[in-house]
Amino acid sequence: MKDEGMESKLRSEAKALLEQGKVDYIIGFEDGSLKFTTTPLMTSDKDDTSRLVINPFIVNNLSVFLTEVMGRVGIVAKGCDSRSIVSLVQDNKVAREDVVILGVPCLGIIDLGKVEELVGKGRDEIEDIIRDGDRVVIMASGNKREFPTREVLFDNCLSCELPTPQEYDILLGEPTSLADDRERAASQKKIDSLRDMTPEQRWEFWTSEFDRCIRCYACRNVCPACFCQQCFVEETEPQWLSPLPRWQDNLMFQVVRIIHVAGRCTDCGECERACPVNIPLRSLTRGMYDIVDVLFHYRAGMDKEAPPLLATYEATDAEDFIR
Amino acid sequence: MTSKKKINKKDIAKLLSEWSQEFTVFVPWRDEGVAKWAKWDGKDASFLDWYRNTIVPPKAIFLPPVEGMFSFQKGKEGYHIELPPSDRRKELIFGIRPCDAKALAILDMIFSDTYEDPYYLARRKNGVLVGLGCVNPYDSCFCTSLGSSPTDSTNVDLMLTDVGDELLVEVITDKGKELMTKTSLAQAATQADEARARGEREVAYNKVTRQLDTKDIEKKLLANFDNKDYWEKIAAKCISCGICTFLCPTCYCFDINDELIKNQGERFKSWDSCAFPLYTKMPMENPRAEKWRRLRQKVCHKYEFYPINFDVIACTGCGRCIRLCPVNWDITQTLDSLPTKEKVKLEK
Amino acid sequence: MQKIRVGVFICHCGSNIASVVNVPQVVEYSKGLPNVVYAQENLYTCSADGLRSIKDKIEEYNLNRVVVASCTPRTHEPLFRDTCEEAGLNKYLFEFVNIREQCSWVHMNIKEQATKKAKDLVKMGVVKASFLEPQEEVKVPVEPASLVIGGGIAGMTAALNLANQGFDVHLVEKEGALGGLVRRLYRLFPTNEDAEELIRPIIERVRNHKEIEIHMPAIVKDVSGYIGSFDVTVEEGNSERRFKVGTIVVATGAQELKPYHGYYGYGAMFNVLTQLELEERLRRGINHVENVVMITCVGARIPERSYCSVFCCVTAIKNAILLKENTPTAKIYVLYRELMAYGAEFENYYRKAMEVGVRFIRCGLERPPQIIGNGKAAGVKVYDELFGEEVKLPSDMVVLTTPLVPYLENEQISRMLKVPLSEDKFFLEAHVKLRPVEFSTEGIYVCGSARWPADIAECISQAYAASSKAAIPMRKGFATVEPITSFVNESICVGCGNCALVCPFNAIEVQSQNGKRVAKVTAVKCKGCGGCVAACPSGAMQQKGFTDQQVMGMIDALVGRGIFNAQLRT
Amino acid sequence: MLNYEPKFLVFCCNWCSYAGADLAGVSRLQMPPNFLVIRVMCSSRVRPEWIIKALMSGLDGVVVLGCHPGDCHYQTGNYYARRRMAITKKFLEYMGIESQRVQVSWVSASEGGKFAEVVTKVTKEMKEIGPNRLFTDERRGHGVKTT
Repeated sequence: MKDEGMESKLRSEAKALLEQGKVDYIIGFEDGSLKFTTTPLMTSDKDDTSRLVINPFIVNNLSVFLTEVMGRVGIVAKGCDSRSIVSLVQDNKVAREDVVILGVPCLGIIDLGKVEELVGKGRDEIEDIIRDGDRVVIMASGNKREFPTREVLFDNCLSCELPTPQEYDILLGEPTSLADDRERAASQKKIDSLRDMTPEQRWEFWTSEFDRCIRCYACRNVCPACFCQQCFVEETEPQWLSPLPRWQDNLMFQVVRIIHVAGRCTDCGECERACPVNIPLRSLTRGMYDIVDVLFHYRAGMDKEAPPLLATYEATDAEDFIR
Repeated sequence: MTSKKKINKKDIAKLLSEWSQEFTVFVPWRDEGVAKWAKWDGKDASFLDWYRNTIVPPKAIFLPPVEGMFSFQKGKEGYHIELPPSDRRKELIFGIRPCDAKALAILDMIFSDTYEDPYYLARRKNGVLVGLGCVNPYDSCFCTSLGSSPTDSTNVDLMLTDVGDELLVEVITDKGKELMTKTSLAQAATQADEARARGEREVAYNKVTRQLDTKDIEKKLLANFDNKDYWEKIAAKCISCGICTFLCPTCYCFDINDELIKNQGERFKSWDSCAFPLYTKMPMENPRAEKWRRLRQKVCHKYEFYPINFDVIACTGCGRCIRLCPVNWDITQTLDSLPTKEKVKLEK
Repeated sequence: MQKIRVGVFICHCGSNIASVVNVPQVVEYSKGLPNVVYAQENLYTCSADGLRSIKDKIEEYNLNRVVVASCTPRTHEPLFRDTCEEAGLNKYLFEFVNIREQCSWVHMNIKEQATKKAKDLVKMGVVKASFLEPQEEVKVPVEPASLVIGGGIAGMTAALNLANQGFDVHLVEKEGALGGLVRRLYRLFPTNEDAEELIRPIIERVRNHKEIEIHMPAIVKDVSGYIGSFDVTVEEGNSERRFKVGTIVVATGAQELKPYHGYYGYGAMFNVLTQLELEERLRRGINHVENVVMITCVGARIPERSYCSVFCCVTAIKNAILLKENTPTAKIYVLYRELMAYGAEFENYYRKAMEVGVRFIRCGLERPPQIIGNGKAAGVKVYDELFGEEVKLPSDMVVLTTPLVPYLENEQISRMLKVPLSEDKFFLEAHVKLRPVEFSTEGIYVCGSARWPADIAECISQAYAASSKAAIPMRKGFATVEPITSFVNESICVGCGNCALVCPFNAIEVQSQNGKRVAKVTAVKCKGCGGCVAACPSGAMQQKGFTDQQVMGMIDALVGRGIFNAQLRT
Repeated sequence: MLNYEPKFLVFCCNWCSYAGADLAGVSRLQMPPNFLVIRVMCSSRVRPEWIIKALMSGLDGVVVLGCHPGDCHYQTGNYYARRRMAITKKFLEYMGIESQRVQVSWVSASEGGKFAEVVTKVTKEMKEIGPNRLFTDERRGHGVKTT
């Protein structure tokens, strides 16, 4: 189930980086405490590098930790994560020279929610998940079932524009290819259905989704683009939003958050994955991502020299919305 | 013959209908795939097929995420305060898991300690808990390490155990006894039923594989309280979100806010979390500005302060914090890795 | 914290406001607003009486915030601020509410709704005032040197006035000679004195003045900075000169409109010329001309150029008289649409023209004069509106009276100095009546035809006005920067530097401080656009006088929430 | 909804649009009274949060007015405003908020007529779409569905 080649390369490279004093920390993944999970590993101890793993369950965007650690860091980054790092460099939150990017050419991350739904079993009731190219075999209650891999990958992986990091120092494997059109279409299903709705229906949809929100802020806290020390939602003079978890405030919190991360959001999908109450946040973030792309031909985290989206302009920027 | 009763699973909808005459019945419900507690819709009892436990714990019924405390209005003679109507409906929680029932018992201690919280206690007083033993605990569950079990009936009024097509009914409290008088659907259980129930209990108990050694845990924590290195290390991957606290069945922290519109206002209580830096923010400084201090607070609150002050660990092993954590931070791992006395380094 | 005590003054503005808005009602309403301890109405708040009432009430009621609801802050804010200051109140504790331009004047027929709106506006103003903080103005030293752009009559007059007061003057002229348009004129109305006689001594004085440095031919390539210290780059031939000045006078003038080919025969018929071309011919000496037709408002007061260039009629009158003097037998017709000969002097001049035999024929835009001829204008057909018949006039010469039009360079200068142009592309001063030769941007002034077509007398008086205004800060030695600058809450600044990127004035720098990157604002450089505030993702940047709290307070007030908050604040 | 009387904010930059609004007044151009002007120094000062707060608070819409491109008193402010407003407006539309509720226009100091025209048209449009969905009275005391 593991990618042995990449994993052993990662372990030796990470160890060497620490040994040679090139980095103070390694941020990577180790096996999690539950089946089919991984957990972030942050260490300065070279012996810990033997615990580093690479597998289809390395969900987290580890760049969120870059703004916390001091010193130089070696970080494991999938394509989307590497874009977040670039975006942080653009915003001066990370100095490129302080980061050694251990790039993971990514084949997509498995969405356990989709797996659970496909086999009708909980994650912990599943015996094994084996990915073999574009097929995936799932063993549950002694039954073996096979599905196309695309059916178990996260939506954002299906439309990934950069599976292999463009910005890296060490690439841990052979570059992987882009998602095909069919996969891309599948990833847009939720968004397309939203676009087909009338404004009233869309509004209804979102208000009911955000009625569930408990304001745990996991979406914000897993997001590398949310790098503020104090979030606007915590401001009291003026108080932008009520801290009470009610749909208007919940929804508007997310709307403002997404406006704030416009041009920084790399569609890594972490907000949606972290949400404990299944709010389809990626349908919102991707909506903004597409707006930014269409209006300004700008995709976050692609060019570390570029100024942040809203700190620059073109005289020829779109004017069609101006009356 | 035994004094115990049983109810056929097919009759559950009928049973709930009967109880609905007097109670507002809450059952596990799936809202866009999110299991939570909701008012029973009057027909659907299919939760028996899928329900393992809810994501949002039943504490949300007694301690809602948002609750109006009172409204107030400024008049010429100062403020006029109006309390919400006190006649609360009676609520029946059908299918509460032993871990969550135990959590409510723990919350009772807090809300009836030096300050008696009228909002919470009124609901608890009128509420009835019908427990349902687990047959399929999660790999993240560890209730057995905390003196409980997947079929523990201690903290409910009525306990149900799955024995195949039927649910075995045990009356635990007077409230439960009274509840059974309101239905004629129950039949007498047989010795075989009881034997089967015992067997199911044992099977369920053994399915809980996660273990935590809680012996002297409060002392170990106390010894490590100032061990900054340790806390920093275990907090490194924490993202300071509110999932583990909001969705913890024993976390009860709340915030109070006034909402003002025109000359009227309303005071609200809403869930708060010690994971947020804002929680302890004061005008000049924040004693828990760093996340390791906040995480330490969370762990110590449950495993140190509670045992010392209330003689019980404020964790029931429901495993939600482990299952739902976006970075798989695992409290059992944390506690297992507590340094022993000799290794403790003190915070400077 | 001191309790907030707001005083509200609602202006009738004679009947301008009071005829629409029920002022007494608004006053009563204001009294019920939070923090308001006093409210009154004034017939004219800006009158001596009105201003005195503000001062008196500040003292009597111990007011610490003042709200005036009247006209527009763009004109009267400085006046009321100064009044507050005279009464010992920090002048930035004053808030202006516009209930005239944006209320009574635009809702004249819906009085009830206008009154309701005025109440809303006053409420917003009161809440904003409650959130205002006292501010200190930043003083900046002013370089005792001035840049005068344009070496025509206006520019030279301004330069001389400043130089005579001892200030260094950099005079930039784009052409190879000083004198501008006047240099090309023959004689001047209404005295008929020689233009040369007027301009030559002025040029001489400018050239010989030791305080004036002439850059010629040269253009101003770049200006940066702010009042007191503008950094100027002048391109003179192949070299660039850089210097610092405290103030700038724009005196770039304007040019005579050259009609396009064929317009009234111009360019297609050799004997059709403009007034300026005629002047040049007159200066060289002109032979006997028997039949002359002059047409006024050629290319002016038409849909695409609707303004009146003011003095061209008198120019036509003057040249008609000169031609008549040159050829007493000449038949001279002036075809006019309306005749602009204002004031007793010009009126007499007009009468004199009629006395010497110049004939005036009124025509209209619907049936404009037609030039007859091929290669040469042989005659002009015109519909005489007074007689109601078409007449045909013979012509040896047709003179087109065209308006002054702005130079194309105005656009570039406007962008460079960040000063506005009018719709007609002339420079637009801060206010036609109240701040006529100043721009809204501090330290930059305008005079002459750059501002609007002006005759020589006007150019000179405007030049004195503009240069006198420019002399004020230079004589004082300092200017004050309005404290609407941005400032940083360093504790929540994340050092991303987005603010610095959007600042057009390089006023923000991200610096390392105790191992943390934070933005620092140089207040003197900040012009208070507030762009950095909106660009700041974390809310660390704020703008004095336009804080989020103030703006949100206004919104809350409108929907009835902030009222309470403002109360709690006291 | 034509008898509905909306209330909306107009953020005007000090140098162009506020002056344009003043000019509309000086020219006695008559317009509906449903708008309230808030003066800012530059359109680039307008934060998307203001717009959202206004809509949440129960106002029916927000109009942001600035100088024409190239005419900004601060050279480039309106270019930044244009980007910021573009994403804000488009995203709110994507959420299901009517596009008429957030409007952006350029009004110069000499365009009193355009100011009147924009305000009049926006008023008409907001009457047509009726009250703002984002604000409802259920907001007060409304809990989550669990309870």
